Order: sequence, then structure tokens, then C-alpha cells
Amino acid sequence: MDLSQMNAAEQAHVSKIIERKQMQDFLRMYSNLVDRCFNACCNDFTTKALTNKEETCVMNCTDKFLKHSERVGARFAEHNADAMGATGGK
Amino acid sequence: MDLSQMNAAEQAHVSKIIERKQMQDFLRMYSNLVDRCFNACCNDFTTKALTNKEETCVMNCTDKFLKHSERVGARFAEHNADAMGATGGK
Amino acid sequence: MDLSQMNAAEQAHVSKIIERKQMQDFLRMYSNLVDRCFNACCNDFTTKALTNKEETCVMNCTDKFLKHSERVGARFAEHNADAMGATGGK
Amino acid sequence: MSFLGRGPSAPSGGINHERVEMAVSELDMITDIFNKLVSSCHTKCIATRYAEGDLNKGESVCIDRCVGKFFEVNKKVGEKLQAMGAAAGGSAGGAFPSL
Amino acid sequence: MSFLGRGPSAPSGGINHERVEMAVSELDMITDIFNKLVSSCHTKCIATRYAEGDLNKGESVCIDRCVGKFFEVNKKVGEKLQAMGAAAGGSAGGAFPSL
Amino acid sequence: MSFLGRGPSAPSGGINHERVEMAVSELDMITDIFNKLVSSCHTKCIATRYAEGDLNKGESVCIDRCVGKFFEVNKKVGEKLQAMGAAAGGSAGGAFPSL
Repeated sequence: MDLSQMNAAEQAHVSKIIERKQMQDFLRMYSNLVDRCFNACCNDFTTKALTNKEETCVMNCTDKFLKHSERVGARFAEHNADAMGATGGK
Repeated sequence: MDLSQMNAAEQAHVSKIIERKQMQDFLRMYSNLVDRCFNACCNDFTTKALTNKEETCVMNCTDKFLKHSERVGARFAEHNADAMGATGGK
Repeated sequence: MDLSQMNAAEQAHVSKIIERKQMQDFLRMYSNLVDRCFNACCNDFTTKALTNKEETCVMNCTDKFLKHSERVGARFAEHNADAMGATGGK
Repeated sequence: MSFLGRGPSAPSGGINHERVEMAVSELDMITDIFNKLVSSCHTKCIATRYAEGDLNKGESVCIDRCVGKFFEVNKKVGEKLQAMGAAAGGSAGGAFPSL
Repeated sequence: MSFLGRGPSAPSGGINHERVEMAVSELDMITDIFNKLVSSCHTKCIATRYAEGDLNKGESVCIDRCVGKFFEVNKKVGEKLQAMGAAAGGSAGGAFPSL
Repeated sequence: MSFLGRGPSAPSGGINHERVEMAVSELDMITDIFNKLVSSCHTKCIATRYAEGDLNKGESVCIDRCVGKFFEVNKKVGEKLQAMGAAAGGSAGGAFPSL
């Protein structure tokens, strides 16, 4: 986001809103992650407790999802920077 | 949720927010229910009006979804209480 | 929506909220459209750039989605008007 | 589509925030329902090969019926919930966990 | 389920807006998790033929285990994120783009 | 990615709430797009057996191309909407019901 056209009061206000939204985004990411890995790894309800196989799957799923998000985020930032450059920084 | 660490003004404020959110949650549950049962029961668009078979399906779907939600809610509350207890009520 | 039971101040306030929500709805529609057409049209990641076939698919998908939304909107408005009429305009 | 009742009191000058909130909640739900309808009827009626940009005859008829049946389902579900005393403002039969 | 820590200071009279916001964020997340749980267990446990409106024995047992396993997964994922120093307030290891 | 135009007037001291709202709306949309991108590329590129926790070579290349093509699609759709006069602020060709 380009905040450079805002005055100081506006920038401070927007920064505070962004901070709050980042917390909410983190929480949403968290619940998406739980839901995604649960759905991918737990399909047998003949057992009550998580099996070893399911647990390993959940750990790998979590790991992979975070690495995936990180990589998408890095590419996203690059493309975004390109797009900003192409329109003269606006 | 544990509101015990809040003062009276904060508790009143949060209660009001919770009340409003419960209304919104109800409305969202309602539209999810309509969408879910429509998707599961209506797949034939050679007829204009709802067939008897589709209507029966929608009624059962509604019934079952509410019973499902109720059961999930009961288990959720139990597990939540356990989790709270395990961390010393915080 | 029936705003007729509101006073002028309330109507003005709600109108402003509606205006803001329409902007947000447009933006959400836009991101849904991009996501939907990307998912339907891009399934080959052995090439780096969008192929001609993928591009044509995306253009048709966009076109068709807008026409679809427009038609659903028109029918929605009619049924809504019927439903309002049936309950005495409330 | 008046899903929610209106507040009873009607102050003449200022803003009744509860009434405005009700209206906004109703608006949000209608938008939500409309978006779900667009998405569901797209899945049910639109071929995803996208060989052309126009709606063909079959797709157009399917959309009209899809919206019609969706409204019928909406009505049936609403009546059932109301009959269960679970409509607007009531508890959804314990469907939500106490928080 | 106390996902978020509480604010340390406790003013006696007015409203600590940060603390209220934390509580509301926590409430939103619990609601979000609950809705996902309802949806996931419905997909995993409920037959979509809808021949009857009651939960049968198999569906009921499946729901109980589904919720139980979901909580176990929630715990495992939470512990892993915490171990990675990515828990509440920290940066998610660069998972989000800088805006 | 400047989807929305900026407000023209620039007051020096106070807060221009419309401009702040525009910025927040833009932020919300970018977050929304990013979340959809993460989800779509996950579906397209990541095997769900989860035999290991690292991204393999094939998955990494797929992710890079997935993001690239997504941006191309975003650009094409944006240009098309703009050409249709439906971009930011305009009516989406009657795509939304009047409420």
C-alpha cells in the first residue's frame, strides 16, 4: 500500500487499523490451517484418538502450508512491486 | 469466553457486542442452511417448481443440519470446558 | 429493503452505509471473479506465461460470469418484489 | 424479503441505532444470500469449458429456474425455523455453543 | 480455549479498548472455528441423501469423534505454531506479504 | 497494485475519513486476493498426502508459476472490467440487485 499521499494523522490512523487487521488475519490463517489439515488428514472415525499416521500428516501439513504461504507471499510481493513500478509508483 | 478479568463497564460493553454478533451468526447460519440444503436437494432444473421429493429432502436436510449443529455445539462446549480447566481457568 | 419506516436522519445514515457496502461488494465480486476464472482456466503450470487458450477462457469466463450475475440479479429482484408484495409491502 | 421485524418505537429526530443496526444486518444477509445464490446457480447451470462468453439458451433457462427454486427453498426453511420457534432473536435450539 | 493472552493492566473505571478488542477478536475466532467444525464434520459424517431428519447412530458417533479429533488437531497445530514463535502477535514467519 | 483511485483533496491537519476508508477497502481487497491466491495455488500445486513437511522442487516451481499466472489473470480481468466501464465506483452492469 502507498500511504505517501496521506498526512501524518491519516498515516497513524491507518497504521493502527493495519495492525489490528494483521492480528485478525493471523487468527483467520490459524483457523484455516487447522481446518485444512484436519480435512486432509482425518478421514477415519472408527478410532477415537488421533492415530500416529494422522498426527504425522497434520505436522507435515502445517509445515508445508506455512512454507507454501511464505513462498506465495514472497512472489506476491515481487509481482506487486512490479505492478506498482509499471504504473509510476501509484 | 472468560470475562472475569474485566471490569463492569467492559463486561457490559462486550455483552452488547456478543448479543449483536449472535444475531449476525444466526443470520449467517440461516443463509448457510438454505444454501446447503438447496445444493444437496435441488439438482434437476427441467421442472420449474420444487418437486415433492425435493421438498422432503429440504425438510430433512434442515432438520438434520440443526440436530448436527446442536450435537457439535454440545461436544464443542465440553472440549472447550476441558481445555479451560487444563490451563487453570484462563 | 424498506426504509420507509425510518426518519430522515436514519435514512441518510443507512444510505451512506449502503454506499460503502456497495463499494466493498464490488471489490469482493472482483476478487471472486479473478479467483473463479483463474481456477477454471489455468490448470497447466508447465508453462510460465498465460497461453492463448487460457487467455480466451479467462475472457469468456469473465463475460459469462457478469452476464450470469446480471440475470440472477434480475430474477432475484423480481422474486424479492413478489415476496414483499405477499407480506403487504413490509 | 423482510426477514427481520422492525423495532417498535419510532423517535422523530435522532437516530435509533438499534433500528439502523437491524437494517444493516438485514442488508448484510440479503447480500450474503445473493452471493451464495450467484455461486450455487453458477455451479449448477454454467459449463466451465468457456467456449463462448454469452449465456446459451439452456443456461439461461436453468438460471431462471435455479433462482426460483432457491426462493422456494428459502421460504420452506424460513417457515420451518419459525415453526421451531428458532426465528430471529430466538435461540437456535442450542445450535450455537455458549461462549 | 484461551488462544490469546490478556492485557496486563486493569483500569478500574473506564473501558480498556485494547482489551475489549482482544476479547472480540477471540470471540470472532472461536465462532469462525466453530462454523468450520460444523461444516467439516457435516461433510465427513452426514449422508446427503436426506432420507430422514434424525441423526442415526453411525452419524452421531462420527460427530462425537470428529469434534474430538478436531480439538486434538487444533492443539497440535497451536503447539507447533507456538514452538515456531509464530503465535499470537508474532510474525507468521513471513507468511503474509508486507502491504 | 493500485486498484482504486485516491481522493483528490488533501487536507493538511485532520483525518479525511473517506480517504482512510478507501485505503482500508483497498487493504481488505488485497488481503482477500492474497488469501484466495494461497488457497488456489495450494489446491493446484500441493499434494495432500503430506509425506513430508518441505516443499519439493516440483511444488516450488508450480507455486511460482501459479502466482505469476494469477497476476496475469488479475490484470486481464481488471482491464476487461475497466473497458466495460464497470471499474471502481461504477455500477457492475446491473450485476447486483437493487436493495
